Amino acid sequence: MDKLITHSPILIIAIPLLAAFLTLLIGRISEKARNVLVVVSLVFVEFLVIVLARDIYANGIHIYTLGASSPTLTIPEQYMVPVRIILQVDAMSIFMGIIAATVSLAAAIYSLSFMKEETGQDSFYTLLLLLVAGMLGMVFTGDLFNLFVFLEIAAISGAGLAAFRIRFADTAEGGFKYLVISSAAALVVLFSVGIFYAQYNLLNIAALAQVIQYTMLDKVALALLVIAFAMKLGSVPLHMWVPDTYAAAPASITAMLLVSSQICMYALFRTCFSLYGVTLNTATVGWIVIILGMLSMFVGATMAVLQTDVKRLIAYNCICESGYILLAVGVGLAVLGHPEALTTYGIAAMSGGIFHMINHALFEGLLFLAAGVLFYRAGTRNLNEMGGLAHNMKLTSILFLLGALASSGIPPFNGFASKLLIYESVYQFNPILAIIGIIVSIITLAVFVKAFFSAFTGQVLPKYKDVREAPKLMMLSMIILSIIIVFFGLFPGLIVDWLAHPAANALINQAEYINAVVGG
Amino acid sequence: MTQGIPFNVPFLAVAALIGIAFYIILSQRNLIKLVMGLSILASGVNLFLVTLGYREGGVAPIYTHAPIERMVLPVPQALTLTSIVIAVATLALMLSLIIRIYRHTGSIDSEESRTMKG
Amino acid sequence: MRKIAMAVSLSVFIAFLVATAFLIRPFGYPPSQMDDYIIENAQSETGTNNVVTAVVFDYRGFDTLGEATILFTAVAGVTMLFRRKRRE
Amino acid sequence: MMSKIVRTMSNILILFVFVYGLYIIMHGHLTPGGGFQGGAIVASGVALLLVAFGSHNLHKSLKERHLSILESGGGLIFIGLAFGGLATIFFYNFLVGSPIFGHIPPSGPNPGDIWTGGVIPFMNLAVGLKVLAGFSAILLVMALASSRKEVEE
Repeated sequence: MDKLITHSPILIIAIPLLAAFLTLLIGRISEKARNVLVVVSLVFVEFLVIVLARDIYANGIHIYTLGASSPTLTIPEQYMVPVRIILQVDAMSIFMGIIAATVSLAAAIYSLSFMKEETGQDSFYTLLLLLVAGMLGMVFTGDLFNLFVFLEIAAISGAGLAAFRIRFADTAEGGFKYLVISSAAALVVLFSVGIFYAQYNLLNIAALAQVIQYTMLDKVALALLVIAFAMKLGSVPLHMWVPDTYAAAPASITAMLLVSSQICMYALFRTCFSLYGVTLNTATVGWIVIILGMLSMFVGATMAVLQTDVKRLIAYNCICESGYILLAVGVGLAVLGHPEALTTYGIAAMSGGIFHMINHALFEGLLFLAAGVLFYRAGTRNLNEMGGLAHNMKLTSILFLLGALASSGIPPFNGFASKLLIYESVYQFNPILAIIGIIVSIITLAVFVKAFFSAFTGQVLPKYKDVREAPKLMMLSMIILSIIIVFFGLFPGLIVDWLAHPAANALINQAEYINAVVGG
Repeated sequence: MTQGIPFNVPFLAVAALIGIAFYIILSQRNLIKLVMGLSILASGVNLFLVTLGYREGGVAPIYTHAPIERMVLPVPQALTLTSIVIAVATLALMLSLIIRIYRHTGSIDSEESRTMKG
Repeated sequence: MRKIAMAVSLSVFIAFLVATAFLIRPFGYPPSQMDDYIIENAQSETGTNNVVTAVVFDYRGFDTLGEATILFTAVAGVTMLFRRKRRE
Repeated sequence: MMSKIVRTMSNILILFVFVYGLYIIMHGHLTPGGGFQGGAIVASGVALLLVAFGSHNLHKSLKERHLSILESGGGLIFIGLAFGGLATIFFYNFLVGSPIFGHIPPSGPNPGDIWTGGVIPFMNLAVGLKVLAGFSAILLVMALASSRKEVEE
């Protein structure tokens, strides 16, 4: 068991990779064996993530030096800088790992029945596993170039998956947009990695953080990194790809692409907090992040009102919700240099934002999966063409409503808990921001009420008379997500104390992050 | 900076390549040209990485029959190798997606082939 | 409107690039603490004369695994995009 | 399909291209080159065949299905070698000092010994296999797709 925990960071990344290589081979022999392989490997990853999470919350940061003679030998003997690639898993990373593993597992189970009619499923599951590996690799790595490599893995597999249903006209375009945006963002990231390498001859994040001087070049690199990650996470000035790609992808993949954007958000926070830390002008950068968040909230909410396509509607809502996270963590970043403000409301704001991350992934994932059921059974995504679906799809409509209420911050669901925490702490920073947040939340509620009524209530339209409830496996994955949502909604204090607060502390505590690698 | 501008000419070439690439990406409507822009961007970044490793008077970091022991840095070369393969893989997938778009819409113009509205 | 936004973002980007080119250390004189270790110890630790190969497959082997995976992803993506519509 | 002269010449040249590619792959730990470069050279040989014979003729003898199996195989060998070090740590070079490719070269410039490098020659081979199969598959599939006239949908 000790050995398993020691090696679990690499196993979490390597097992989906291995399974992906095997999927193509096994898929030729038997479809059933392939499905079993996919689900078993994802369940195993989920198990490892939970085991590792328990260890990290108990014992602190986990280090794994690849190719060295011992996992904790980060720096070669009698030398001063790390040479090899180091995986560095702290509370924040494992928090993102939990999100990625859980949503991917639910999405994979959902796909088993959602994609049953499609051809080329071998490629589909291969790409799905590669997307999982890419996301987890981005989260766990402590090396900037390695981050770029996994960013590209996630981008390419995500684009392939978004374009998977080639019989529709819009899918190739959605995938293409995603790929162009991602590869441009990744190349910009690589350019800034080059800038760091030119100055310090280092690629490890912790070792760089120790020596970084915030020269003019570092400022340029920071600006480029913020632009690149903002582009990739779909923050507002650069959000045009989000609805197109999310609407084009299969429902289960959309939920995973959402997590993938969140992981780019994680990369942004990692850059700001762990790489630069207090050396950067925290107030300026914090306000930039806050403004990005406010714009995302506002534009996302107002554009969602105009949508008639249910998946585009949810996609705009995603932009809006990610604005809340940026707002909350931006507040934490803005007060990073002031210990007093940080303890009174900064950490609370960041815990709220981080708690909102997992909530966001869960309820938007649930909404996308429910929208997928609508498309699967009713054959359309247009809300104006739907009506009265609740008569035949009772459970789906309840789950959709649950996700919608959680998203608009109605008690007792999880969205309410995290949004309340965000409002409270942001109010102390700047009351106007909190008030805007509440208004946006009300708009979100209005959007979902409209969507729910037009899709589910009213007379049963004649063409939907024979619509049936969702297949069992799709139902199972949605129920898994909704149980977690309800649980988080009922016991928010527990989750904040156990998961979100340690994660926020891990982001703030830069010294610990650095010490884990270069402290010896 | 101490050696003056002539020493930094390779970096200016990098800046020029990346600038051209961004101009192409932002201004062109033809999808193939867009992909060309991304390809030039990748070349620019690769050139940047590989120039970072050059050491005055160094030889390739290979000990087999090496004439002198002063070698250029090996890590940027490895990074460039990785990034080149990544660029090729992305390029292949992008071109395939363009073929798909062309089959569906009969056009590779980003305004005409648009099937959805913002 | 769109053209102005484009021109502004492009000029900001090019300003960044030119600033980088002028501010960066002189060409040909890199700091090399990490690479010197690799150049000195690659032979004894990995047994390869070719230091670049030692970096690619040993010191940064995980990157190479990722790179091979990307190629695999691209092949899976391309074959998936041009798959036959129905199974025979 | 090109003229007879081109086809004959490419039939002869292809042997040299393949041998050269394999040489680059196998000497990756001694001389410039390695799995990626050698694999790309072999794949360029496949590109030559593709140009000379046309994608449909080539597709009769070279199926992308087989290429993708070859590629998965290469990937599996590579990740398997990485897993092989798991007794110590992932990616640990467990063959250095052992009888197989385990020699350690003298420090400093030397003429080179093929029996060195530990797992690196095997990794070169695996990556070479993977790259040649991967690039060939991409080339073949894209050439077939762009030459296919009928629209499927």
